[in-house]
Amino acid sequence: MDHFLTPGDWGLALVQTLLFLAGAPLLAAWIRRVKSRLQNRRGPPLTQSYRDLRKLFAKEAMVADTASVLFRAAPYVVFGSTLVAASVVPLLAVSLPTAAVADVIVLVGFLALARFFLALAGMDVGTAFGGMGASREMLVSALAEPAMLMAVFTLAMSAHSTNLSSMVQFNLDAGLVLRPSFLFALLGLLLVAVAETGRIPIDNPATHLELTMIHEAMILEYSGRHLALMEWASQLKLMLYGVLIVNVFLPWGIATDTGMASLAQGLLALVAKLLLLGLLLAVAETVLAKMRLFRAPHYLNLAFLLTLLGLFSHVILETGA
Amino acid sequence: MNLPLPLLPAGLAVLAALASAGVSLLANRRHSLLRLLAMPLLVLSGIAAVFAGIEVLLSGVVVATQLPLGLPWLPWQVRFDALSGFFLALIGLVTTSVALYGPGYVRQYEHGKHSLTALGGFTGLFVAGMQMVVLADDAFMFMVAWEVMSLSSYFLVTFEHEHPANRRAGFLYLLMAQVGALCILAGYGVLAWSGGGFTFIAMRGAALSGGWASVAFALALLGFGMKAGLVPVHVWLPEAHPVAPSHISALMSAVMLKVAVYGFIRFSFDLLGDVQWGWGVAVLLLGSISALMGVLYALMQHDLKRLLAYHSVENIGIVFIGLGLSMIFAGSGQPLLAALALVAALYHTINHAIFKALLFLGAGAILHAAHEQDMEQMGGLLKRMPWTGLFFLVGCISIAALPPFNGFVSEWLTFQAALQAWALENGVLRSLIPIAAALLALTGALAAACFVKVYGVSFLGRARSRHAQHAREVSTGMRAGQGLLALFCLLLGVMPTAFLSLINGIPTALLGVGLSHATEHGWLWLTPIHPSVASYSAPLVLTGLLLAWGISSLWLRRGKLRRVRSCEAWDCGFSTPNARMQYTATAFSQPFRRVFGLLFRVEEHVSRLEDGSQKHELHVSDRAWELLYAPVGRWVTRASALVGRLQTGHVRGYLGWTLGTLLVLLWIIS
Amino acid sequence: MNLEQLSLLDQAIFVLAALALLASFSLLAQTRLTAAIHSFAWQGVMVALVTTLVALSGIHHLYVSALLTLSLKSLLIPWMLHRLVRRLDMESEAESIGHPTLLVLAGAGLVIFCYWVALPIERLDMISTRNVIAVSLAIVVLGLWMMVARRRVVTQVLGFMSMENGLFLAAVASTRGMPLVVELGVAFDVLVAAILFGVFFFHISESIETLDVDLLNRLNEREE
Amino acid sequence: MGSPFSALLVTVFTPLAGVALLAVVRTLSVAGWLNLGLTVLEFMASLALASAVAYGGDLTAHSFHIDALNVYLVVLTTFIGMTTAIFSRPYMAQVCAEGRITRQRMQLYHAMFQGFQFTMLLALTTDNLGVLWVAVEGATLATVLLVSLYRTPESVEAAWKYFILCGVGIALALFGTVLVYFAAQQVLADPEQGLTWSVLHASAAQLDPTVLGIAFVFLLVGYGTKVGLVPMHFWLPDAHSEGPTPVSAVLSGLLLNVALYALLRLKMLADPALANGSSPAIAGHLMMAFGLVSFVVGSLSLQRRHNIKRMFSYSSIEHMGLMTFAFGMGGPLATFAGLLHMLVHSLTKSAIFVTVGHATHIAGTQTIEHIRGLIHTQPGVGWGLLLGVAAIAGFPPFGIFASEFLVIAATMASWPWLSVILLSGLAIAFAGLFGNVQPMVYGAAPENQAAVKANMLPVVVHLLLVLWLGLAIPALLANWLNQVTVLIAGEGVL
Repeated sequence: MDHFLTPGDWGLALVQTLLFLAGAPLLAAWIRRVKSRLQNRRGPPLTQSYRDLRKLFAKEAMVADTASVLFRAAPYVVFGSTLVAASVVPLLAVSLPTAAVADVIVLVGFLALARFFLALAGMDVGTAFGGMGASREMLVSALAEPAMLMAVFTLAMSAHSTNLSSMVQFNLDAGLVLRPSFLFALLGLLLVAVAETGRIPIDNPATHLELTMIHEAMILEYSGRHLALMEWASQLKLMLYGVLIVNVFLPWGIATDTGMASLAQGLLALVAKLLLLGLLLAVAETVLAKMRLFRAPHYLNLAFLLTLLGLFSHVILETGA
Repeated sequence: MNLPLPLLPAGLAVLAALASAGVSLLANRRHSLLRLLAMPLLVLSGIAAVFAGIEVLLSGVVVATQLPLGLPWLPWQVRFDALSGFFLALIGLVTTSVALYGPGYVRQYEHGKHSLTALGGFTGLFVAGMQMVVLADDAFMFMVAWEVMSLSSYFLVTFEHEHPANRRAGFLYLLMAQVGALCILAGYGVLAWSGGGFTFIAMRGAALSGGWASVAFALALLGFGMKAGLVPVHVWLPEAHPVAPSHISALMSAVMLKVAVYGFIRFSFDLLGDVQWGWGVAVLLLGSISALMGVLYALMQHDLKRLLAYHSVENIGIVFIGLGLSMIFAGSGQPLLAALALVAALYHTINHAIFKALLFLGAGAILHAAHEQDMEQMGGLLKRMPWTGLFFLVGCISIAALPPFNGFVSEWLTFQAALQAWALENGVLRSLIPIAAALLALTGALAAACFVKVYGVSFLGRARSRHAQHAREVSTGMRAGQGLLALFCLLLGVMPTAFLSLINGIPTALLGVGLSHATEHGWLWLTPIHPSVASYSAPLVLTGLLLAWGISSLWLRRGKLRRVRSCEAWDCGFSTPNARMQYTATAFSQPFRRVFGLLFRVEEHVSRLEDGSQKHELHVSDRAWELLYAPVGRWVTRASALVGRLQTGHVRGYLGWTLGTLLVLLWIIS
Repeated sequence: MNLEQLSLLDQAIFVLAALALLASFSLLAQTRLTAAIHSFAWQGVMVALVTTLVALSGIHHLYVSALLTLSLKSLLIPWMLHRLVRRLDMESEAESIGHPTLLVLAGAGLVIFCYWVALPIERLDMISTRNVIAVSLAIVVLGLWMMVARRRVVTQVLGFMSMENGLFLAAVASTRGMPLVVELGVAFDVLVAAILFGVFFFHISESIETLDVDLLNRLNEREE
Repeated sequence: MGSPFSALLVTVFTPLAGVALLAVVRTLSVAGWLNLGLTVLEFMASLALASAVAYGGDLTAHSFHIDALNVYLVVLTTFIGMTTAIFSRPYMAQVCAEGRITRQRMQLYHAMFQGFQFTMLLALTTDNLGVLWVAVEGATLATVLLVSLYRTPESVEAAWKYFILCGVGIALALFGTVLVYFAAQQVLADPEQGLTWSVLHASAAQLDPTVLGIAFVFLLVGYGTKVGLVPMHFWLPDAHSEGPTPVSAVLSGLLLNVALYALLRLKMLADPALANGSSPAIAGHLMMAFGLVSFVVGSLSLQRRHNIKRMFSYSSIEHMGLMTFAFGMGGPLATFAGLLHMLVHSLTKSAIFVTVGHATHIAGTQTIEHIRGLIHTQPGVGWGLLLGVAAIAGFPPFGIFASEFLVIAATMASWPWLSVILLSGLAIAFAGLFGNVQPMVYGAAPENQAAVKANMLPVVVHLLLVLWLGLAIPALLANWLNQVTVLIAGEGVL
């Protein structure tokens, strides 16, 4: 597969990864800002996330004396894995060498790896909250996994591929086709994304109410650059899901060649789509309340049901036989 | 007797294992014999087995011969082909590491009242039996080797027979092994009956009607499934595996179950021949159920070895999912996809063998160093046993199917196979298979959760008991055994293409088509169907991860940033946290218990003790018991009581029976 | 065929066989031990007579077996049993039988059954006295039936011995006697058996007071 | 021992001389050794006889008839007699020392042991059905006093039941024999030959089917009682459990075999005769039915027993049932399997009873619940019992697996659905055996248990032989069994 090794493509891949890094805090900040607007607050400026990160990076890291070496390694692992995951998602252009290196299932694998170490880090210090957070995080993700995979399957079965580039390409070539399966898959994937990125109604990134937090409970003991990495990683994850959804289901505008113009157009399209999605999410988070942990299964069952319907409608309606 | 080349090392392997058993006979006299001679012989046997297996896989030859043993008109037939080679290598690899690990571990028995002869002798027989099973080419030798394997492992399970639990486990194990063996025997009987002979050659030629083929298949599925530990005939497994000495548990869980998988593949793909897709559906369902139930039950355990045993059920389930897919594809005329699924199953087979052995050895190391098998008593071991901790982490990541280790690759291949369901004519199958795959995804995620729990509770946090506090790193040999396996976890995770091209001969032999296109784009790229469909480049993934980790850490730990201040845990500023405040394994799994509650029998009650403190009891047990096993037991007991009632003790009654029989027979004859 | 065509000898044999059958019926119904022993002795006499009668028709080794039968079945064994009964003072004892009539009726039924079984044998025409087979079979089965029905050790022995009588009768009447060596062996066995019975009476009466076999039921598999 | 016949005479009549000799020898130790010596002599003689027959072919003279079938059983009988004598010498000496039996009963024991051997060998070697009957009856008489040797109420009761049931059964067998004689006289030129098996076998086809049918029923019930076929088996557990252990060993290892042998010989007569009757294969079918019922009842009776020796006698019932089933099925494969099973079962079962003898001595009781942790008390006995049970339960590499494998194979070929019963029966039997034995062997030993002086040589030898047979059947034996198969089933397997 030599054509995957053209330096140009790799350069583009690198650029896209960097864009991810740069964009992730922005998206988070945007959502936060829109939310506060909706709550009639002014809210922090869009640059706030960057400031936070810079501040944290400058601070000295505190590590609990009970923590083991894993506690200090985890942030790098989590951040690195999430970053690599992000690097395989087509951001501006369709053709992406990294998409061939790791398809969508591997992407899920990367995120799982990050989550694995995040949860371990949560348990490492040996506090009650860390374990609680780890346990809940693993439960939620476990329940989200099948729905996620079902959605991926529905797409993959239409696109006959699990390679993200090919999937996007397929949807581009197909043009505007109304597939019930895609509708269901999209809805399901949205629910999953919300759960996976720890947003309301599953988790609340803003809370430190002991008994309600999941993600926060795991990174409770982190500080300084470690905390920064963890935060950054979760922002990356949020953006990753966003890009995944918008680029796979509504690929229009994404660059099909590596010309500057089309790349720029792709960037514009992406920003527009992401802003829209962020807006949606913010609205949702404003109108919804966080659920009890044991309502989460129902929520995720709904997601699974949707994706399952997506699959069925694919099998029954779209291919017949 | 002159053996063709690949058979030579194979024979050497078997002989070395037997020799190890032989020298152990004297181990009760000289205790060190076990460490100094028996175990090295096992290492030799293992290495020879690996060599033989790789030899036959590379050369692609099929060698056969006869041994002057067995029945007069049916000498033991030995046949060594790619499939046998693969499994022999697998056995050898695990045996080697176990035997490296063994000497350090068995030291603790040298001053007990246990018979080292029994330990060493039956270990050798066990290994030899397993090796002979994969070499057998007729039903008689197969059954003999098979039962030798079961019987010797039974003696190993009951090795520490003072505990009633171990005796019960051993009995249950042997009973189910026997029942399974009888089913297998019946299956072979059906084949031999139509094939005219108990040699596998004759059976391959058997022309069975579809019905009888299905009967034979069902018998084989039951028999081999019982040994492999498929739900619902798995109940012996979580009882028997944990109570054996840990290196034996490793052998049983990692290798013996695989021998059952071998038997199943040999029987259904090789001997039965033309596979029906209906069988595949059955296998797929059983596999999915086993995978899910296995991992759920595992989540509920807090005894480390028991938990690992339940994970064997899960992984066997995954293997059978692959096999089921392969059968479905093969049965509906998609040999290429069938080959893909089969390879995925085989890949997971060897992966599970390696990381499960690694984990059991790790558990053994903990047991050896901290004398604890209950996770609630562990904690903070990573600081005290860094090497074991590292290797165990590798095992956890692998079994949780996370990149870049081996467990992920096989699950990825299984998913890829499942994703090709669209190629099937039958719409029901097209929608059934993805659901099975979704279950597989759920299983994987739950496994990850389970091993977060395992590693977090046992190796991280604070020590929960004095034992755990004073644990010390284990001996070099024991570390070497684990290290070898950990290394292979990584290798198989990074070098799938090499491995695939190595075992390519198996699908070629069984299904007629190879999987060469999966590796034709160079060692870097794994493309199971076609580059445009899916591709995975493990080496690049590893590089990417290392780059990301490396760069980020280098960049952030430069200069004064490197410093970290050590302080007390914050914990939201509550009172100083202590070991008792940590999340326990039971607490960790509580949400899962609640969400999946109806699948277990959960008995939970809180009782207040007289000193005012409260006592919380929790029992989570298999539903399989009251649904399947209790009734059978009751039936047999009732029947035997009925028969016992005949023996009244009245001689006149007995005479009456005689008279009655006589009259009835006379009436019949006239 | 009908009786007239037969020689007096054979007719006599038939009469004696019938009497032997009668003897086993009386054994079956007889409640008092001594009387039972007597009827057993008489049965032995019948068998011995039949043997001699057959021997008259030129099979000389049968004289020996006739002698054996007489001495064993009608003298020695009854005498031993008498002695034992007296030793264990049970002469006056009478065993209570539940339903004597039923017992006898069942016996009659058995006789008919035996006849039905023996019919095909008698069809093959060979020797005149083959009809006796049915009778002897009946005696054997009645002996067994007696052992089932009666509870006393002694009565069981009697039943056993009358079975032997039936066998002798069958051998003699249907096949003109077995080869001598066999006859001797059988007789020897019967003798030893009789002695052993004697031994056992004492052991049993030592272990359990009475000689009621229904009390010999320690060894059983009933789950209490 | 020049001519085979003299070897035969030595084999058969040494024990008879032994009876006379041991009846007079007063000193017990001498008697014990003498008994052993005699059995060794018998074994040697039987080997000589075997080799003579193997090379010289069948031997029929003076109403003795030796062919492959019975010479193989003769060797087996003398061999097990010898090993049992090896075991019984110290064992019975200890019993006597404990004062459980008197000196003259010891004398009786030794004499009757030889007497039993004599009747067994006579029954095996004779050519005359009448003598066969006499010998089998004699075997009952010889052993009945041995069963009641301890004179406990239980043993007396057991002996009485044994005596009565087998006596009645044998009486019925005699009636059957008479009928055979009767039928023979219709066809044979010389009526005196009417009980000579070899003659009858030659002209079996002309015998009248109906008579033979009825005769076979009587013989089946009669000899079947001694084989221990359900429902005539009730004497067997009692006799085995109450008699001294060596007696249990020979009863299980030899007597049942000989009775089955008699049944087999008569089936060989009945089959050709019945072939031209209304129901040709009735004899075989009856045997199959009895065998299967006994097999199932035996395996069910193995569950949750309380007396260890009773349990193993039930296992004997089970295995005899299996053999009867195999022989009833006929056909070369089944017959070969039955013969092999006879061999391995006798070896294993007698070995087990020897071990059980030691175990009961160690624990001082036969109650399973009170025998615990044998492996700790005396590893030799514990492992012996465990491995013996593994062998009898049909685990490879022990020989019983081979024969059961063949039986199942034969069943699969001709009666596929019956194999379901066989397989489940085997599983149930296994569950019973191990469920009872494992607690006795494993776990902690009660303090009152003490190791005893046990001579495990017979056990080791037997188990090694069984192991060997399971791994590879030596060509000599294979050909031998094949000859027998040819003799019985008309065609061989090799």
